[in-house]
Amino acid sequence: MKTLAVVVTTSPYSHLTITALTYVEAALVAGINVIGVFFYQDGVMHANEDISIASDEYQAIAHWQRLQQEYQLPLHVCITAAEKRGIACDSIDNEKINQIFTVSGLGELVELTTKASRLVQF
Amino acid sequence: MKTLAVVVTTSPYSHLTITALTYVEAALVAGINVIGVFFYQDGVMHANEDISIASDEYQAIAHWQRLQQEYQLPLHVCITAAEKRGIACDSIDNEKINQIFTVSGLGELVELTTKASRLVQF
Amino acid sequence: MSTLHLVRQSAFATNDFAQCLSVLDHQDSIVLMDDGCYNLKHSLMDSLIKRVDGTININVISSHAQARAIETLTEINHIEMSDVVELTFNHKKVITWQ
Amino acid sequence: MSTLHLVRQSAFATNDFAQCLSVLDHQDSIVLMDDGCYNLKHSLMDSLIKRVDGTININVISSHAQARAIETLTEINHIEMSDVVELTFNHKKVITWQ
Amino acid sequence: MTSTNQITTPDYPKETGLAIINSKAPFSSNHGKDALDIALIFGSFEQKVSLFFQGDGVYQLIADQDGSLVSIKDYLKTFSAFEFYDIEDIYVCQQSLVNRQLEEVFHIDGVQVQTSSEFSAALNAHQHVLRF
Amino acid sequence: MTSTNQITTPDYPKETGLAIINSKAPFSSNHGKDALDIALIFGSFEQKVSLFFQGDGVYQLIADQDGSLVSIKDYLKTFSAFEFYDIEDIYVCQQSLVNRQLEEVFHIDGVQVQTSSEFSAALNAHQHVLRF
Repeated sequence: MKTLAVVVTTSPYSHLTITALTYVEAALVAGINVIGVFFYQDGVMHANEDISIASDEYQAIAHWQRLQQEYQLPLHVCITAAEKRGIACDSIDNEKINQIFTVSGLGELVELTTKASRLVQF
Repeated sequence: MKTLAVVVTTSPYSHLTITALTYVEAALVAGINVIGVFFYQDGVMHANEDISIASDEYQAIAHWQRLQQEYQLPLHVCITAAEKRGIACDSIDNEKINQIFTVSGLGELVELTTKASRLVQF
Repeated sequence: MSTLHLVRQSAFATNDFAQCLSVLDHQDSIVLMDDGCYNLKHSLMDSLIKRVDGTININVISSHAQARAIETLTEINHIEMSDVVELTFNHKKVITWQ
Repeated sequence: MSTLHLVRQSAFATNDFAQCLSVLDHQDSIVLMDDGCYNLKHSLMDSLIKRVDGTININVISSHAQARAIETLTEINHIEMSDVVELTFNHKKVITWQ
Repeated sequence: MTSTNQITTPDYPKETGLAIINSKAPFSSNHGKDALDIALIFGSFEQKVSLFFQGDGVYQLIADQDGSLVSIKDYLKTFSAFEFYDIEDIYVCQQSLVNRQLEEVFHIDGVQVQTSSEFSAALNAHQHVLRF
Repeated sequence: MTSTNQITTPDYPKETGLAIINSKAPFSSNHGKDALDIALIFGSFEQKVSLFFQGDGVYQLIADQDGSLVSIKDYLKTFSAFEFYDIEDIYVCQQSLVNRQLEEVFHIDGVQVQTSSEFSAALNAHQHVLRF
């Protein structure tokens, strides 16, 4: 079984994220089992509910949401990196975290890395 | 009259911001009239109320606040750059904006630039 | 095959591509993507093409090069993102140079 | 005096210091700060010191170099941040290379 | 003393306006767009602003680019508004073009290709400089 | 067919664990700290993790640094915990040291200085690679 884990370190308003998204979608379309995407460093900005990307720009977050729903793709956001960037994770309702993301620790990255046959970073 | 305007483009958790702060404080101590600091690009992350910097790390935001209070230093945050980074500015109470910052447009940068005898970017 | 190298930065701006080349093995493959496409015109690429004498598989993502108006070289394979996925599993591991 | 150049990046990692040197005027001054301190050991610095023959004022922020355990050169002035403020107003403008 | 001061006064005109140096390629970061936003605001306030392209920044000027191929909204198209905003001084570093094997074919008119010393002199004619 | 397959099987052991390449200097970005956090988590889960230092990343290993002089909490001190976490394989690129005129004096023990081909071979012994 071809299993893939992906680490994303670029923000939703970075054009580099488009490449990551295109790659992950191509993997899913090819039938690869993408066991999870782990958002780290500035990648955690994706989980900020209040991000407003201009309507004529690439809608990175909406595209991740589409992949998450179509393919049940797990999206993990690193809690330490998120708090550092003002995305509050400590309240019970996590009201500032976009609900398509699972709040995870770095332990989740260990889990993904040991399970995946390939790990790719963007 | 020596007047200085400063542009800060690095985030509160970037070590590069310490250099900017040290410079601005040295200017104030030297009696320079610092007419304003304009936070642009990732610099606007300073205005996010929810940023939590670990207690043993450099407290960039607290230091800006100290300078603002001791020297009545105007701190401007660029609204477009802030919204892009999920720091909501459109509500009347601006509840996510740290109150030491004035929400400004790029027009404020024009004003600072034309008034200042020196413009320094960090 | 050994390692797949994803090169995303301009060698005219940063030292990352040079670092990639210093660990490159003769079984490895390279994919130029994003600003890595600019490296097609860099002297490091000329040296690489001469040095490897065809043993290293060098690829560029067509749309990324075309968006930047970069003419590509005949020694380079033009690929799509689906090919990058295939290369990912044709190699033992992936290193991203960004 | 003309322009004050604040150099904040390592020339071993990025091309920015080279760009700074290409616009450097003989009346200008340089301050190495942050990772710019690493440039003390770069060949571009050797060439610069030879080229300018003492006409360019080259400075490094002592604490920034010392934090990085970089030995500085005798041709370079060791300064503090208050000196950078003074240099700001001794020159007509400031360019930050970051 | 007065005459001595006059002799040392530089013979170039007093520096005015803002110079913006663009040093990043167009499609991988937001620096080019962030610099453009500043340039257009200065233009709309009728303040002098000039644009300089150096290093990988010269890629912002190259003809026949198409961001839509990589799903990027192409801010480079907005460069055609420079004339409307009276942004007339657009300088590009010749050496940066040569290093990158780029021809002097740009997607806007009026770009001035300059040697390093010309580029440096043009920069010096401005009061303030920002670099992105 | 079976024998042919066996002949092409590489003679190095099966790749295991994670290699982390550090490519950034310590005090101007958070990359070094972000990489360290991953290394320590892998260590605490008893997963094999090795650290590679290349390019400006080699500055992270140099002796006698002191972040406190520039008000930076010095994460480099945490490198001394590697032994506790059974992180034993620490490789540094010799060429990167030479280019930067750095001596082979480090603030932790057990650093292996390697030629480019040794460095490359050590990387190849790992199943996954992240770079910061």
